[in-house]
Amino acid sequence: MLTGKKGLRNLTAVLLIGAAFNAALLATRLGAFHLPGNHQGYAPKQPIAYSHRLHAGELLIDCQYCHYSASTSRHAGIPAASVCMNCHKFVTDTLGSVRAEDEKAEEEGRKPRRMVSPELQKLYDAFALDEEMKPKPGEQQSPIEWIKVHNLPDYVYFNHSTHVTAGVACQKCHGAVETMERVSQVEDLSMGWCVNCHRDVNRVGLGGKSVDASLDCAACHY
Amino acid sequence: MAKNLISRDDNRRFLLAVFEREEDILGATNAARERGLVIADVYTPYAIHGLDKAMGLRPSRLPWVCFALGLAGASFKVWFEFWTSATDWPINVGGKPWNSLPAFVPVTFEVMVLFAALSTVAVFLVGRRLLPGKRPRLAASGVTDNRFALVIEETDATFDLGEVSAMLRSFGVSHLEERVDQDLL
Amino acid sequence: MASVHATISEPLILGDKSPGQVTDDVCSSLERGPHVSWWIALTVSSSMLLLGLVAVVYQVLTGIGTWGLNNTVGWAFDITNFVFWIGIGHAGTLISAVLFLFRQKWRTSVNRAAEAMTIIAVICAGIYPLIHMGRPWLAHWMMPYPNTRGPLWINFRSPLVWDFFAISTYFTISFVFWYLGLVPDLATLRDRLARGWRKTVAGFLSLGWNGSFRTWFHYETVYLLLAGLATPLVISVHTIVSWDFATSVIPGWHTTILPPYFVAGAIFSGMSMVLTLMLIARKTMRLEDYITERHVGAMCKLLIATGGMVTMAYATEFVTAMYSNNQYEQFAFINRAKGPLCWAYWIMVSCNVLSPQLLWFKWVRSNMAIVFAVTILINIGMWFERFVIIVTSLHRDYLPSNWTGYVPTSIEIATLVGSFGLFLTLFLLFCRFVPVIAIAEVKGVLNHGKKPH
Amino acid sequence: MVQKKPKDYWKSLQQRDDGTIALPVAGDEFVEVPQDERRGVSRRDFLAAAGFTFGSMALTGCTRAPVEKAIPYLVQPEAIIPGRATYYASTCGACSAGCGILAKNRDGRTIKLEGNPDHPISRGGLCAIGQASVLGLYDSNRLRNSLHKNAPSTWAESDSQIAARLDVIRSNKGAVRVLTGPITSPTARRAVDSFVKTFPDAQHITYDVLSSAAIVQAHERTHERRVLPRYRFDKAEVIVSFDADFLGTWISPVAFAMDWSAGRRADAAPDQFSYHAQFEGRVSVTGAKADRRVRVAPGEAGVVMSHLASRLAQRAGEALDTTGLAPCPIDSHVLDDVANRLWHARGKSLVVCGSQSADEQVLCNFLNHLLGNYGQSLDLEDSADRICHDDEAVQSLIQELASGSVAALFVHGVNPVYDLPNGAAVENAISKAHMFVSLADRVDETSKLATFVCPDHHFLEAWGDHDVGDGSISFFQPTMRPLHDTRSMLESLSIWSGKLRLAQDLVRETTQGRVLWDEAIHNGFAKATSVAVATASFRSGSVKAVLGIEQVPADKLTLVLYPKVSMLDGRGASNPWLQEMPDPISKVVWDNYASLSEATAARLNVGAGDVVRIGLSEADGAANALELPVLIQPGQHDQVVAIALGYGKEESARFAKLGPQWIERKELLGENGLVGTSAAGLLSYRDGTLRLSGASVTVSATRRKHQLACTQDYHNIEVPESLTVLGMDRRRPMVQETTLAGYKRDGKLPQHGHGTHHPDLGELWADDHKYEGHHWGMAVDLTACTGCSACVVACQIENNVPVVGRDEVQRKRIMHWLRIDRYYCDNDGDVDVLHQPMMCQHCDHAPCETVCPVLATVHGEEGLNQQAYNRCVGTRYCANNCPYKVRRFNWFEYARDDTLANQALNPDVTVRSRGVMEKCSFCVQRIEAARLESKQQGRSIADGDIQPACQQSCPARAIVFGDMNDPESAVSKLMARGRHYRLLEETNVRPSVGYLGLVRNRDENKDQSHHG
Repeated sequence: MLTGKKGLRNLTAVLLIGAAFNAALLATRLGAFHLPGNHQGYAPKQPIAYSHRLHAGELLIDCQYCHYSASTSRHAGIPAASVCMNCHKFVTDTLGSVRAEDEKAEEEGRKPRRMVSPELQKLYDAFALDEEMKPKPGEQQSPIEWIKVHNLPDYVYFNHSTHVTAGVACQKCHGAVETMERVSQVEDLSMGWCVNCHRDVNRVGLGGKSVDASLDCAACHY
Repeated sequence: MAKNLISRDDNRRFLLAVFEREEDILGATNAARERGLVIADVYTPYAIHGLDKAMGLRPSRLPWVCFALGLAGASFKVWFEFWTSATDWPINVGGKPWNSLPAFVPVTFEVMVLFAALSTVAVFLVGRRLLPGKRPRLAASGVTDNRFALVIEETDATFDLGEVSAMLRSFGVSHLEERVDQDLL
Repeated sequence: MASVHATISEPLILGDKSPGQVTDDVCSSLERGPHVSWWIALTVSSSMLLLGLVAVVYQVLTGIGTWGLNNTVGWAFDITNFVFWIGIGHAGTLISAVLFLFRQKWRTSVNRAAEAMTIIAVICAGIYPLIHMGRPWLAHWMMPYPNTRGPLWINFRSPLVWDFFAISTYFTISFVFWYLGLVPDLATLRDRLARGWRKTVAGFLSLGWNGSFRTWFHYETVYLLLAGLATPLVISVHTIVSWDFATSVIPGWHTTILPPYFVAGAIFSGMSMVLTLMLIARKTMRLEDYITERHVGAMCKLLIATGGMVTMAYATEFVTAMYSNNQYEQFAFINRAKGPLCWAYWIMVSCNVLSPQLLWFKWVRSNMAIVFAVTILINIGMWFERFVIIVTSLHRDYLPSNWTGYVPTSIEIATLVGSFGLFLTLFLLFCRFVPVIAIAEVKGVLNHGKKPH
Repeated sequence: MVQKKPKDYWKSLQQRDDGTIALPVAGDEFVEVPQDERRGVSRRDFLAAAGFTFGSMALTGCTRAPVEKAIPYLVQPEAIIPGRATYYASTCGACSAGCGILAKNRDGRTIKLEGNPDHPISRGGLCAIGQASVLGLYDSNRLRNSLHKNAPSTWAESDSQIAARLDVIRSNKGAVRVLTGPITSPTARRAVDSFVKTFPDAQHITYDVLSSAAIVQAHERTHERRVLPRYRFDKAEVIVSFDADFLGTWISPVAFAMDWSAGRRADAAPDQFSYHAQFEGRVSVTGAKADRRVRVAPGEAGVVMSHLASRLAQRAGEALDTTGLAPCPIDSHVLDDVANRLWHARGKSLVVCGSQSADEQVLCNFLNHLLGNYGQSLDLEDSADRICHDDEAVQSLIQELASGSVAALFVHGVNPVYDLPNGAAVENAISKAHMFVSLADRVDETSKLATFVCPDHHFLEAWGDHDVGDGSISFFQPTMRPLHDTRSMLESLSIWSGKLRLAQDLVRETTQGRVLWDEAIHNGFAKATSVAVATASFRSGSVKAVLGIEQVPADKLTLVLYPKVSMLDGRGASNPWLQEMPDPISKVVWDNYASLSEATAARLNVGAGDVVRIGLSEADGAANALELPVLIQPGQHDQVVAIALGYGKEESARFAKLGPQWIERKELLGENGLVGTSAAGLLSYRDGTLRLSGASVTVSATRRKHQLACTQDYHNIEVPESLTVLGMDRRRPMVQETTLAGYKRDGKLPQHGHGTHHPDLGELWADDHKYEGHHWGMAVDLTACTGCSACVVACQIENNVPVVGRDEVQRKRIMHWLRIDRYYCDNDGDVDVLHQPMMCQHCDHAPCETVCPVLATVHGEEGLNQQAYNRCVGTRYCANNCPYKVRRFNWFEYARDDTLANQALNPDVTVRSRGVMEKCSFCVQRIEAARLESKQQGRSIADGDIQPACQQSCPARAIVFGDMNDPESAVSKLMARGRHYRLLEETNVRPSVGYLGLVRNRDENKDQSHHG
């Protein structure tokens, strides 16, 4: 007869725990609900292992040197291969390997060969250039197909130039790209995230000056 | 509310009387209470009117639970609606004011009813230990069909079995039985 | 005292039954293998359901365009059916709750079936708001839950949100109410049976009920409380449904009379549906002793009363419109009676206003065939009432350039058929597996074993 | 996105590395077709089928979008900033009017045409056909390379073969014939001439079905000058038009509409409001706007003009021999009235005539001469070298061809097999040509017969010029790199003449030394020559009255073939935007039809949608008989049956699968497998010229029916009499109109209907939502609006509005955000036609917003009624609750399978998916763009910075958008006017769109009689 009572209590307990567990599960599910196109931590492999850490981090090249249209256009712009060539017409490999080759050549008493790193080779292949940086006859130039990392859903209108001119730092949305070997999506780029930022800057201003970041739906959705 | 008259120590004795007719159980219960006998419980297939008085039960306090929780639900909802519409993100909807209280009433009402009803039922079920799959202990066969059972606790030596049985017989008891420490609830 | 009432008036249950007999009568019909007619009925209804299912799936996969709607008439069959089924549902709550509060003991024979009907009807109704959405897979956006859209909640000013809360609450409460009433009967069922799956299920669901009067005592209180809550609820639900229209700006919708009008209409249609089902159950399940002519008579009187209210509402609408001296209002109502969809209007009037008048005569009330026919007519009429309110108001509103017509497509009709299929299927299952009569409550109103005062 | 583009498109771009505009070598990340959440659709459907809510939430969370690539340029061009549009000034080649355009090029794709505000002709307006012509670029029917015997060929191949054959022809003096449409380009003229000169026996023949040749001929007779006068409707105080649809299709409608509306300013002094009388048989948009419309059958027009002429001649003291003149077919008081008004406005009036009969045109000239209008409201300062279309030449060419004596036939810009009557004979004749070279850009009825098809560029890809006539030249420049392997007609001809000259050079050469090239190309036009002001004297001798009325037998009707605003001669037939543009008068889409007056239809015992058989009375009639559904046209002459040209083109067969496919769908195409039926068979030659109207035809009922797809079910502004009660106002106050006299007197509009009688409406929550910043609003002037529907198409292009097809329109599900409501209204016996542009009114107390459960449509800080498509769940409650019914629902996933046509989508506007609501957004993308620009320039948005697509394209300048908070803004000023009203004001929804009442130049009593 005691068992009867105990069984009863156990049952109650089980039911309560179950309910709590389901609630928790539900909560996490709701939390995990993504808008389409929201992929935090997305870090695809790029056709050329371009390192932002090296270029933006160490060499301190300004973001907008390559992403030239960020301040003037809706799109930040993926740099044309010609932009890379501004430097890489001359810089074809790491300083280390070039020096090594020079020494080696000196020992062997020959002219040092031009060293080309495998990644940069892909760039030159895109232009169909030979070792002497001359176009290879009869070869088709082919553009570099980068993989887009930060994708907003198509029903969201985002304009880089508005934000750049307003003084929003690139890192605010893209994270510390200058520290990344391969770029990954840091923020979740969800609507809530955008809206909260807009409210914050309306409250505290941006870079000292007050801004008017619209909270209208039609600021982004049309 | 769910006070259990039967304490859990052993060697307690009960008298179980089974009746066939509604009027008999009513009469017997009345008589038993008048004699100051301790009525453990009565088992009936349906709610017999007047039996609560016969047993001398105090009115249920469930209405208070119902009221309190209904109120709680309503006030939560009205706050929530105000918070979402006027505080968290005030959006101009058809030129209506941020705090459109009249428009919040219907949902508030529904939520109040929901809270009140569900909580009352929950409290009742838990209170009366009515839970899915629980194995019932029947005082006597047919108490959920057509028979009525009166269970009297034999409290102390002053309890005169013969006299009580005689009284019960006068109400046309169909079956009389003594039980020891019957777990009835 | 109840017993007094029972003795001085003619008995509610015929043939001075004992509790035992009641149990036998009700439960035996469940334990008996289903009658062949039941199988036939089930086949028919479930194939109707299947048809509806196919239609809905096709519609959801292809688009709302598979319905006959257009830019002007955005709602038609969908919301008509929704309101219709909700209305049906209301009678159940009314009988079980309101009549309980009024101590109408005759209700005991019918309330179980009525409540079941409520639940089933609300299920049928609930499907429509869901499938009428352009993107039903996003229906959960109607709920205020934390999400990645940040502080974007829902619009508590929208009658559709009110609807959402009203309907879900209504369903929950009705279900709890129904189940609570079922518990003692399940116990009875459980204790009758020696073994078998019925016993197991009944045993699990009967919550260990053992007939303790202490439990009965609180049970009665809870039941009373629920009845007390359900009564305003049932009124609020249809009021809110009516606000879907009353709060709009469309002539014919935008009118303050709608809430009482809708509630009356709901009770009217619900009652007639209950009666329809009762008459069927009475015949097929041999429950003449429980559902007596007296019950039928009482229901008929209710029909006359509520029918009167509805008639009143129809008349009032016209007076208000004519008195308004607003050309749009006036036109909206003339257009109902004389416009391109006037046939719907006149079906509505003849079914809802004229046919109930038959019930004034006692010989009609005691002729089950005629009563049955009348209830069917009322069911049809009340469906058209909603159709008239929704479609004829929409199809010709302010700008003549927007005036269009409306023709349902095969998909819509199939969906309507399907919802009746669902309703009947579920009701048939109910009749088979659940005591259709509230055993414990009926026992309470027996004269048997009561001391004649 | 990127991978959605057809590969061949990009290959063809790669192959070309020359060209004038820097373009992506291999496309770039920004050449995006907006897709909404279309990627998820299949997933959605699965979920939908599987069951809803939480399952979907969980799954949506887990799904990943497919990899998106970002393909940048290889070499960055200077001119282009990805994501920013470039505008190129050019000229519209959709018709021969030559309006100026600014072509919006976004990331290498031309996606929108806007009117060029500085252009001498169009001054900023652009008609529907012009707007829609951008889709012609991405027309998948266009040829992607040259053809030889209908098999793909290379240019080198075709050229060598053609050249070889031409050499032979040159040597043995074979006959070479060049058949073209009207050529308004000096360079093209030079090219053709020099090409023709290279042959011993060569001729250049032109024709134009919608020719205004008669006018030129008439002036040759009356002024000895081959000119097309320049009409100045803004200078005319009295305008009398004999069947000239100058606001719709006649010569240069955009320019005329602009002048005409400029001359009708109700709020200025009354003398600035012209009186416009229209004599016509059918109902044209011009007639719809007229202050007085007089029904005159084509056969009677000449006599009416003669009567008018004799009346005026008497006063002017000039002679006109009217002996034997038939009695005036119309009420002579009307004619007296018109004559009086004309006479009192001598030198400030204008008479125009749309007839193709030179005699009638001569009468028209005579009238203008009598009134001294030459040099005033119309002048002969025409620098253009007008070809006189000689239809006889065309006929003789066909005979010549049939005889098989033509060695080489070159056809450009025309489709004779389709255009000309008796197409079978023409086809047969053409196929007899030894070599037939077509320069058509597609395979059509004619070019399918060609030995070689050498496709010309689309005009947006080509260099060219257009002689405006006032001495200035309007230039075409490529607005994007040619999509396909096509070649400019100029270059083709030069190659076949022996030496390749680049089109650019040829064009430049034409105006060498006369214009500053760079400036000219930048502006799109330039003043090239000053026109010789030689006001030729009028030769009265040339005038003779048209005496007799062409009697039509009792069992016959007079045929009126007319160019439809959206189709003209059929050049719009392969353009879904134009096919789905409702006709301004009949509101019918995707079909042509036989318009009959109510009385005539009753007489023939046919109703709307009944198919009738129409045959010419001539012998060949039977052959050319055609069958068309009937449309009952109020206000049409009882003697007339009117049919639109331009339908039943073979290429319209492509629309077979357009629109949603589902079990109850009805076919889009007619029984002939085409859209509509060609009426070319009913064209007739009369005294040598091809006539659109005047022929008498038999009309007989058939048993069949053909339901027309009309965007409007009910057509009257008054509710049916049967549905009214005593004292109830039948007229709905949607379009409020008054007469000039009445308006001058009261300075306000007469009240219509109880609807508008209401106390001043207060605001319950006045302080809750103030619009401190801008408060956008729009004013629509119903007096100016001609219903031409340019705005409708402009809106559709700008906002990616889907084309839904005939069946959906029939189900009243057209998607146009901006529609033009058309009402008929009885005007003692006659019928008035009222037009009212209707778009989202952006109510400040928007009923739609309150009822949306999920906050998908809410109000913006600047008074915009916003619609967030991606939030919408599609309950349609908002649409139900919209008093204007301007909301549009995506009933289906409206297909966008034509990936080439998708190139024309506006990347700044979301493409809506199935199940969501959409509507006019006041072109919010343009507002946001302007805001951004002003922010970056650190200034505030100035009035006029923002022009919605509709306003931009409106030739009559009827739509004005602006900030209602700025009292100085144009829109505020308009809203301050006496005839300003807001629709359904009494519902207190507070619309942000206002209407300026329709004012007609009529006298008071008329006013009373029809609003009483």
